[in-house]
Amino acid sequence: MTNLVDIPKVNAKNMTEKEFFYGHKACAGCGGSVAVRLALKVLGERTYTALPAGCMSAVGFIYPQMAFNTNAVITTFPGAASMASGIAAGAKALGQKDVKTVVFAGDGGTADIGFQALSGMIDRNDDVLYICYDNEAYMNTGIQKSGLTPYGTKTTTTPAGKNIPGTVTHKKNLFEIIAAHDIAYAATASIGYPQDFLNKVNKAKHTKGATFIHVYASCPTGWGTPTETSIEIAKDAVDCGLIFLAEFEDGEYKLNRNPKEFAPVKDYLKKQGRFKHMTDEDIQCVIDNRDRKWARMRKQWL
Amino acid sequence: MDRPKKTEFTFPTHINDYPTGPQYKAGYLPETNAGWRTFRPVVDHDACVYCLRCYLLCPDGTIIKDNGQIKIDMDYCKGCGVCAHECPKDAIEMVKEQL
Amino acid sequence: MKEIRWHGRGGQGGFTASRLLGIAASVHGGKHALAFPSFGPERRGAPVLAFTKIDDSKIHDRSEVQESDYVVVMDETLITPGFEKGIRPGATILVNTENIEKYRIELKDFQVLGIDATSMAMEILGRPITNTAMYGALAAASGLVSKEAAIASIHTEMKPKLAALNEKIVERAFEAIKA
Amino acid sequence: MKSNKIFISGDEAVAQGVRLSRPHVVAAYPITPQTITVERLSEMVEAGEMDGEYMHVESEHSAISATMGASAVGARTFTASSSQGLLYMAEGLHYCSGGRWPVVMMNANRSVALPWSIYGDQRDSLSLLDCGWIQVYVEDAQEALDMIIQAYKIAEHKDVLTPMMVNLDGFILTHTYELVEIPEQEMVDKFLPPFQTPNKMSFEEPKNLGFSSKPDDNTEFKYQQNEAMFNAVKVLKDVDQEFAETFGREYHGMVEEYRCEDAEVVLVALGSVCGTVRVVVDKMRAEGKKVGLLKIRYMRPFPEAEVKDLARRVQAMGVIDKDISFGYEGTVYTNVNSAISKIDKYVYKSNFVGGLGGRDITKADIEEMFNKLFSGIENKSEEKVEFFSLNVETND
Repeated sequence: MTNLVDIPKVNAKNMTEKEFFYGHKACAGCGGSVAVRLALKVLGERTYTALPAGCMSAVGFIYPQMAFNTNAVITTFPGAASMASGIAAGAKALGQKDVKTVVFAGDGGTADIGFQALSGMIDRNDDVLYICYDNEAYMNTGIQKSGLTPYGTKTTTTPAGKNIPGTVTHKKNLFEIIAAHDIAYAATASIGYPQDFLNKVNKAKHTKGATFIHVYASCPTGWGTPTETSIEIAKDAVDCGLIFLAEFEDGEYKLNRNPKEFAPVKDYLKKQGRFKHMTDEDIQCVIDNRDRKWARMRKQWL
Repeated sequence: MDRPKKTEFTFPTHINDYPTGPQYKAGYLPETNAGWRTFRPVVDHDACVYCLRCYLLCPDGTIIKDNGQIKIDMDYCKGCGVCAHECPKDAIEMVKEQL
Repeated sequence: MKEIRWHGRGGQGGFTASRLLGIAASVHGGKHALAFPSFGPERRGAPVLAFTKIDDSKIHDRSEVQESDYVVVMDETLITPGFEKGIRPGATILVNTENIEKYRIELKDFQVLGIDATSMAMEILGRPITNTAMYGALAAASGLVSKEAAIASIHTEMKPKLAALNEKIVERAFEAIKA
Repeated sequence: MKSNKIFISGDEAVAQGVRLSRPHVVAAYPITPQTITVERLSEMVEAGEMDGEYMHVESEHSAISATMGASAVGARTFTASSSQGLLYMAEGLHYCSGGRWPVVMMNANRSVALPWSIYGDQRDSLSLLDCGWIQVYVEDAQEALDMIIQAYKIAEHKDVLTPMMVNLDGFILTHTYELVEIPEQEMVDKFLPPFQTPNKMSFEEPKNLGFSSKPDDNTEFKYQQNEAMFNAVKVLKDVDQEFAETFGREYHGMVEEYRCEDAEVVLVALGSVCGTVRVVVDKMRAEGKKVGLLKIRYMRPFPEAEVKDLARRVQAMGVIDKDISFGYEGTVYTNVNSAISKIDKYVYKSNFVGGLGGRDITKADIEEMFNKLFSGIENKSEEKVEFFSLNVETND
């Protein structure tokens, strides 16, 4: 396994000046575009990018405006991982060296419709880095619930009212589902902790075979937050323990942050329009679920 | 070239002017995003300590390192305000665009 | 055109025999042939059919075999009610049996020949795989392909060690039929 | 030319054609009756007879996605499917033709559920005529092998750049063994040079592929795709001609007329049943009846000119459809009818729907179809769509 210590660190000071995702039409303050932009700066020029239907493809390629300044292709909604597998196989068969293939897919494109192809890609250990930018709903189509939408979220398909408090299921445990494939490298990250994200992309870049990063990426439009707080809110999510930073490597889980105390969940939720309606009881349900999860992670991973 | 620049686009007049299938030059930008802004970032270079947090976190990558100073590509800045909000020295102010 | 129907059980090699005959007739015999199994999801042990068509010119007819000129029965328990359907009157039927007289009475509209393929296979292969014995017997009885072509097809299809044993079986089947 | 004939099945013939075409990437998911093809291809890769990457994908959707991905970096690709699998690919089929990726695929024509059936008919591919793929139907294993090689040359032609589907009837062709000539690799290499395309991502010329286009441009891209399909008409004829000159086997491009010179009545068909029709044509000709066969090879692009040309010369045309578009008629019939309607002459027509779910189409059936066409002219019968060889009485 690649040791992070051996890889030259990429940071704001030394990263390439080149911008590979530029002039796109994402909403102002889009967290997903921070994730895509930073990851591509780590991966560099010799990268093939594949994106399924979703925000990043919709805002990136509107003929004749081509916002990817490297090779990129839009895939079918369920076919991002498999098309990327094909790209990697084609590049290998054509004898191309030092090439990386990366996928940027949203939460719906990853945990729901694209999951079968992703599972196959990891099973075959194809040389692809799959990055899921998770903004916790189908934002491209206008905020509908996905398998990664958390409990209590108000979306256009899980309206909050007298009878139902918005989304009534918890987020799928995507990271552990991926790790259960015995993948070479998987990690969770947040754009609220950008250096941690850069390090993880860098590690995946230097790992041969299938790798996976689940990065929490805010959506001011869908979350009902001011555009300037996109980074802050993604950091808050980690600090209150609803999002955790972890890695899976050599068959072992590792918690990157294990705070003694969490920041208040309620503060994080109440900053966002999508959670405004939640009662104290609803919030307690979110906290209980968080605590159950952390108790298990701490018991099993530490 | 580190960043693509706005490029003039000649609209096709004949079917053969179109590419064969949906494929086009990477990083080709006939349009700017300047029209998206209500507020524009203004940098106080005296207060700026060149920590590059704004450079790192700009969703549009419009912050440029320019000989130890930061510069903003106003063609593509959407005025989201992330840079100003994240600046540890409050060296960036969001100012209303004037026509 | 000559049409041959093979009766066997899934896993007994009936389809292989139909192909061996096709190879002998076409690759080694200068004729044209088609060989195909009864299409379907039959599992090991289930009764299955296979077919071979042989002609001097290219075979265009892709419809099912409806009037067989030769029928090979690799296991006599496969002769059940309805067996005679689709067999041309006067056709030759070869049965793997120790007691052919019974079938001569039952199947009186046809020319019925018996061969104890199981004993032959047990003796040479040590296993009751009767397809090549029945194939050899059919070649000998019908003259559809020469002995040389029949043996050559065994070598085209099988690895050398297995081919040597099966060549012996084909030889023995020829002797048995000629006797 | 040195002869190298071996006794193999249609599935195996396809695998041989693929091997000779040297694809870089093969991605496929097994499904009866296509499975033998992908088994043979994996064996060839294992044995080092084929250099390409063999991808064990987890579904047909991923098979077509992977081949598109590989094609998008300039690799030659192959996939294969059938029936339910082909339908599961449907999204990708449209995507692939729109992306102008010249993927070549083999489809083992098989019935579509429900009821479940693994046996052959052509409802799978005919229900996907509009997905923008070139579709060819073959009659025997040799034609299957030869058309795989031709398919790459047609699909990859700069004026075409459109994926191509080679269809062969499930079991009747896929599982039937026959003598097939295997061309020399050296000659195939000469006939089929390495794949070149402007439509790919490369590090010399980075590109964004598969973009979206607004209403201002979308129609133009679709016009271009249609144009490419029409360009294929000339290209496929040229390729067939060059193939004939190189390998000595010719398939007559869009259609093959069999004994149609002075025919009064012809049957139109696709795929393996054409062979059986030939036998019946010979028999009836010997009896002095002026019958013929029009073997449609390509359903897309459609041989409109050839159908019209023959319609001008005959009195009746019957169409055998191994499919039915419920609530109307057979799809081949609809297409043939549309072409005939454009000529200034009355031709008696009839649609025989048969062979569904693997039901045999016998020589007697075909003779009866011809006789129905003759009596149709004589009695000025109503033109109709008829389910052929139903085993029971119906309410009609």
